[in-house]
Amino acid sequence: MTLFRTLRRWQLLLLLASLGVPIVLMLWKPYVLIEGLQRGGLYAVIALPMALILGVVGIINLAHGEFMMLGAYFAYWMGVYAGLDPLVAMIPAVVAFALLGAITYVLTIRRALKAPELNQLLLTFGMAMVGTEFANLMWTSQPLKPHLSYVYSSVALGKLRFGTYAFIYTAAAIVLLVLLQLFLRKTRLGRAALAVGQNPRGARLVGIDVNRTYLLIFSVSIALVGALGAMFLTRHSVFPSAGSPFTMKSFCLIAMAGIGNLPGVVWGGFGLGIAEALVSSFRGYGGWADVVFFAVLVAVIMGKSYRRQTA
Amino acid sequence: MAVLRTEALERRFGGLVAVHDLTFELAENEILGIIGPNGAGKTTAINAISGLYMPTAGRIFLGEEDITYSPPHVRCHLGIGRTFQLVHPLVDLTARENIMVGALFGQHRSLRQARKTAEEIAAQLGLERIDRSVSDLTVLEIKKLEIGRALASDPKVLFLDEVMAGLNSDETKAALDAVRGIRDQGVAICVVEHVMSVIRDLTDRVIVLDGGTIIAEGPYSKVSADPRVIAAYLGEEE
Amino acid sequence: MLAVAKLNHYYGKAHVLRDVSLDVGTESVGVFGPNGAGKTTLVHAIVGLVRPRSGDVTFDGRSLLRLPTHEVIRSGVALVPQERELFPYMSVRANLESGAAYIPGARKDLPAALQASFEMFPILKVRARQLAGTLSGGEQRMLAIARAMMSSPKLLILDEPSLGLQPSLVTELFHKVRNLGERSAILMAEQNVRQSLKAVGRGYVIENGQIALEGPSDELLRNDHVRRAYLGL
Amino acid sequence: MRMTRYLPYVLGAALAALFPLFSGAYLEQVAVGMLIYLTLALSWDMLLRSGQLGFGTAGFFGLGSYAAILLFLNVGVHPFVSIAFGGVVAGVVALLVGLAVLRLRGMYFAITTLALAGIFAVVLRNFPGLTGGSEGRMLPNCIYAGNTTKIYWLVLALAVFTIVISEVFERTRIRLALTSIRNDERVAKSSGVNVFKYLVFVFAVTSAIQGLAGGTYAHVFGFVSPEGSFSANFLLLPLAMALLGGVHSTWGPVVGGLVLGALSEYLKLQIPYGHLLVYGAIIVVVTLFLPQGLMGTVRAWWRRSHVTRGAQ
Amino acid sequence: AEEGPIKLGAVLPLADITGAQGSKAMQLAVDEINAAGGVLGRQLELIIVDDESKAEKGAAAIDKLATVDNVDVFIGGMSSGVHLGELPALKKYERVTVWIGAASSLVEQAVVGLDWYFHIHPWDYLQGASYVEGWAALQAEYPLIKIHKAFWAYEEGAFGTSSYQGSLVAFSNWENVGESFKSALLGGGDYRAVLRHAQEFDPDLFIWVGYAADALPIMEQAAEIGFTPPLFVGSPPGWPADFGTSPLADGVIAYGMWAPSIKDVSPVSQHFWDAYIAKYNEQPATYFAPLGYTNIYVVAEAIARAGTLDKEALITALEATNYASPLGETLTFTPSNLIQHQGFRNQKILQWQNGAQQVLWPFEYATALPAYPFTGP
Ligand SMILES: Nc1ncnc2c1ncn2[C@@H]1O[C@H](COP(=O)(O)OP(=O)(O)OP(=O)(O)O)[C@@H](O)[C@H]1O
Ligand SMILES: Nc1ncnc2c1ncn2[C@@H]1O[C@H](COP(=O)(O)OP(=O)(O)OP(=O)(O)O)[C@@H](O)[C@H]1O
Ligand SMILES: [Mg+2]
Ligand SMILES: [Mg+2]
Repeated sequence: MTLFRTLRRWQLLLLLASLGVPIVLMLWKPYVLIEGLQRGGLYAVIALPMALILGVVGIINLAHGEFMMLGAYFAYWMGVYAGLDPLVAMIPAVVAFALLGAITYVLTIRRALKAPELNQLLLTFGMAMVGTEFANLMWTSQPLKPHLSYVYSSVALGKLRFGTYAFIYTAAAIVLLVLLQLFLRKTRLGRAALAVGQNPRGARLVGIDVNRTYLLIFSVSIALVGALGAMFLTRHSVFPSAGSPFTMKSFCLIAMAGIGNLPGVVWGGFGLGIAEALVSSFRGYGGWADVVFFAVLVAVIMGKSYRRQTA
Repeated sequence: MAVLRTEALERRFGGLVAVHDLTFELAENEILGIIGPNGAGKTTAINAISGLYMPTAGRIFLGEEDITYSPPHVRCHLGIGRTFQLVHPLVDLTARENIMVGALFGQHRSLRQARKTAEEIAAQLGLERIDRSVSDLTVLEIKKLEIGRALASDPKVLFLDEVMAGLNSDETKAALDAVRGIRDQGVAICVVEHVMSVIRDLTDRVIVLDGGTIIAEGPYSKVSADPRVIAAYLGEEE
Repeated sequence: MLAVAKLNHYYGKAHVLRDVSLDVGTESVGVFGPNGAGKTTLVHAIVGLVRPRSGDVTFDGRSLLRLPTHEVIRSGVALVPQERELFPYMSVRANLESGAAYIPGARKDLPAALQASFEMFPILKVRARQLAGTLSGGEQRMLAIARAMMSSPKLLILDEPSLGLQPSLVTELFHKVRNLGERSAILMAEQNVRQSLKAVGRGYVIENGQIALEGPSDELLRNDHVRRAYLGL
Repeated sequence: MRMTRYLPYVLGAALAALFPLFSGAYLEQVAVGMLIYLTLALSWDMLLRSGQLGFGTAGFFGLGSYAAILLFLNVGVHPFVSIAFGGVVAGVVALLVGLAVLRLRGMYFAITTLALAGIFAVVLRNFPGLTGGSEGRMLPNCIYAGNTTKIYWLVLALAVFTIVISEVFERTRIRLALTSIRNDERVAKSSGVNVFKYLVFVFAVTSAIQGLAGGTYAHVFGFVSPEGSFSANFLLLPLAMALLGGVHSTWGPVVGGLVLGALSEYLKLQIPYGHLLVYGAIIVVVTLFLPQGLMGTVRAWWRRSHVTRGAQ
Repeated sequence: AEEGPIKLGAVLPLADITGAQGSKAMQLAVDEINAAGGVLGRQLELIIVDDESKAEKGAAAIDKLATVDNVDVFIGGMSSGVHLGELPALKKYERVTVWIGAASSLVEQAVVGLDWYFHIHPWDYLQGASYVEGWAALQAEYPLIKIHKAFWAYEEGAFGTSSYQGSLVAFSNWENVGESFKSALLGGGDYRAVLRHAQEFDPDLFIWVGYAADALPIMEQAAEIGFTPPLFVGSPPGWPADFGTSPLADGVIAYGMWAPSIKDVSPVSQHFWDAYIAKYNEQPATYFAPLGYTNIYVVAEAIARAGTLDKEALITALEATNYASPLGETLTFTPSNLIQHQGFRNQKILQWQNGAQQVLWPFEYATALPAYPFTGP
């Protein structure tokens, strides 16, 4: 009983904090909030497709970031050859990467699903290596980035001047979250994906085409991450190893949110983005931003496990 | 004297009280049956007593010792053995090694002793394919394995959670003999079953749980005639 | 309706189904046999969860042998698996809905089917929002049975459905099987031979992967071997 | 009887020890790299046998490197002592951290150990006075003055030590404890296995081995730095080696380490530009066609031919 | 052993553009020399081994080159971290080594007293000192340019930190503030906090020390918050391919050893440029290309001068190096703080103007006048 009550109080505190901290920040250091949300949006939006295949259907994809990197290269060359803006190139990228995802699935992942689960780690690790080296051989390690004047557009509110474009990541994270949630909750296909993730044999027994579901989810995830690579390119350079840090970041976010918890990925991304921005906002402490990232991560994971055990 | 005793044991899951105010004793050399409708809290009670779930209230005594807050492995050392309703054998070990786990860690035997213990127990239970991997075994063999592992830790009290479910009458008969044999070694046994012939033939005393509490207690002949038990659990046999 | 012809299956070198043949019309049929006889393997072969080495399975005249499991299920077969195979992190209700959601034709009757499930196992209604993985053993069994019935299958296969059910529900279940058997086909593997023989019209006894005996249930009830080995008389 | 049983091992060890007789400095140096990774692969696998997927390999490796080098530079002990110290520090830190994080399972544990590795690196970087900051610290003289034969023996000793520990794990009750935890923790607990104790124990032991490997590496190559000592290579390559060789055994990671190590060196010489592409492709193909790993496949084949013979 | 080719053993990270182009430029130089009849009547043979940017692979590469290929001279090099791991092996063989990479002064400490070790790349502190000189010269020449306050944004790894710390001592007459950021190369890419701090500090000179991947995003993010210091300096080891085409690039000062425009003032550079493009059908994009080319020529000329491969004679001949390099200046070996054989000590101050890097200083190689102040987009 007391436990129940403290839990409530605890939750209340959390709620207050989650409302109070932004308000305080807004007044004290508005940049932190703005840039934290933008940065967190990027983390979150790139983690979402991975959360879809890891959290929902249980495929571990260590090559996640590499697909994003290839998406960015794709957009770059669409710009060079077809004159497409990277944001426009997201459309052909979705198509191309859905195809790439499907091919990858059919040739590799499908076979690995029957094998011990850890084999996916090795398989996708090998794929990541192939992807990175392919990019390296094709385009060398020299970074590429098109010039886009809209990415540094900004508004000034009195003394406060901040970039507006990077909110595209924040917006994309929220939009993608909503779409994925709708897909998983409201469509039969989405529910089938959840079922497949929890028990593939059970899914077969209720008439779900497990193989097709895997194929679909994997291609969707790759298509999304490919398109997000194009969006990434608007504000970042692309080079062969550009993706790998995002694989790890995405993993971290998903673990922090809890497997299968897509909203948690987005809120977690925002939270980490703001925490990092807050630490970096103190001059000379930027070097500790990573520690904060990891410390928040560990604290949240540990806290959750503690709550799970007591509840 | 009671080997095992619970006092007002309670276990909740959020708002659901799965076990409520459960007080009972297990005497030496006794075979106690626990029956009750699905979801009555039988497995939860075993989990609370064996330490997998901490009770949310109440006390548990093994002999004189209060084990309410002991971790499960300590309870095993002290003499609580159990099987699992939904069997999960240790698939990467052979049948023999499955049993050895109980002997090695429940009683801290040496490897050699444990190997021998496993052989003896397997022989006692009629488990023949002892060096096969678990994936080759039938359900019957796996159930024997479960019992064997629990037995190998040399328990004072043994909880058997639906080990006889899914056995045919021949097999059941053999199993009954095996359980009686275990009792004759001085182990108090608590069986949970939905097969009434087993309860009837095996138990000295029966507790009927419903909604987490005891609704009837006594020899099988008595509780099976209890109208409440019939209504909640047995139903009318046609 | 369902015809199994000369099915053979091996696990590695172990020959677990030997020329097994059986038929199910619009009736209930029981399959009995000791542990490890091959009952589960047989039903798995029917729905395509294992691929037998030889033989054939036809359903409504169509061979199921090349079909993937989900197509078998969609063609009107439902299985209550021995291992239940629920979706542990979905609610009871979502599990039930999944039973009908992927079967063409069953979807529109979903609310009614849900109602029927709750009537058959009232506890499931109480537990509707609980995660399936936290149900008790018997509750999970009920959920598995109810989920399979959600699609009103033409052929319902039950693999040891009474396992872990309280006695009153076992009685009810077999009662239901007898009633259902009048409308659709039922194939039931069971250990509780005594009660289930009363629920089915015909039965097969499998031993060591072979059909050892077959016949109408009253005949089997009188058979010496059955009485000795399965009824404990 | 006992003698003959151990004969292959003794022979193998002798052969490995005598390797410098018929190899040159180059192969010794390649072997040094391979043996370090092999040690990491094996220690990673030893933890995996409990079902815990550790991503902290690079972290404890780096921690051991720093501990060894800093002790050596500041106190001036014998290199061996400082290497041992690296192992002890990694082990003790793992023990303390393990008391908290070993409540976690699966991906949560994996990511938390990864995060810890990140924290180690950043913290060390941010105390430049002691650790040399981002640039790290350098040894004026490396161990054995770069004599590859002696270094080879040192690293071989480390690898053999790890193999012995791994075999101890395999041949004692520890294997049954870890396997039971991996297969079903509830069953393990209820059978008397002190799950937490065993997890903390293997986590500390394997981390200590990783620390030893780090200390050795640092002494062999003469420097520590956040980027070099905590490189993701020290996590990902061992992981790939263990998985490719076959997990949950001593010889899988050993074979995987040797095969992948040799393969990467060979490919590099054959295909100077783009060998990593081929290397990655080979990993993919092997994973697809030998899902049990190299040793698992060999073992399955052995068992099959054995059973057939037994049946005849 | 006086027969057969003279063997040069190079160790480079071939998967990185520095190593890839450096090795190609080396091969170009070797081919040129061989086409002209080789050295001492013998052909040169270049054996390149990839270090994969890993210390243990680098060390194995040295051992292979020494024992399997039995090379006469070691050349190559890129990262300091890898080189530290290679040094034990190099010290074991004590063969003549002419290194083009590894700028960290940690490496210098490790090669003290090695008479066979020649280091071409300027040490980090030398680079700092040379910029001090450069800025003093520029301020003297162009009175409009005034620097009192400088803000340093450096990537938090070894490269950025050592460059920053190496320079700090040198720039003691300025008011310096430094802050680290996470490079996009390592998963970072948000520089706004640092840029805002710089903006608050209002420096005369802002310099970022990072990698090519940071170049355009930093400019964009500076534009986003409206940060336009009078001198906007970037000091990456290489620039991204499209930097020049961006309107944000105009007026950005670059630190570097080389720029393509040097070909306009240096015939060697022009020759190198043309030959490289002719052979490989791509433009040299990093200064490791001319460095690699230099590396070969320095060694080849020294061998020719020595007339033998004898170590002592070769060392003496190398000490007499006087090579007009494609990097502009003439290379000689002189003592640095700790070692005897340091090659280049100067960097150049360059500026992006109309899509190309122009040399502002040293004035001998100047290709353009400074555009000042930086105005942003
Ligand atoms: N995946 C498998 N691999 C190897 N052998 C198996 C496998 N599954 C089952 N077997 C073996 O095949 C035989 C038949 O098993 P099956 O499960 O079909 O029997 P069953 O009649 O359903 O028995 P039960 O009453 O135990 O459910 C048994 O001997 C069993 O050990
Ligand atoms: N982790 C849990 N979370 C929520 N509810 C739970 C949890 N575990 C068990 N329950 C609920 O507690 C009740 C008691 O379950 P328990 O498993 O003890 O029943 P049981 O008596 O063993 O039934 P059965 O005969 O079906 O095995 C059930 O209604 C079950 O749904
Ligand atoms: Mg139960
Ligand atoms: Mg079965």
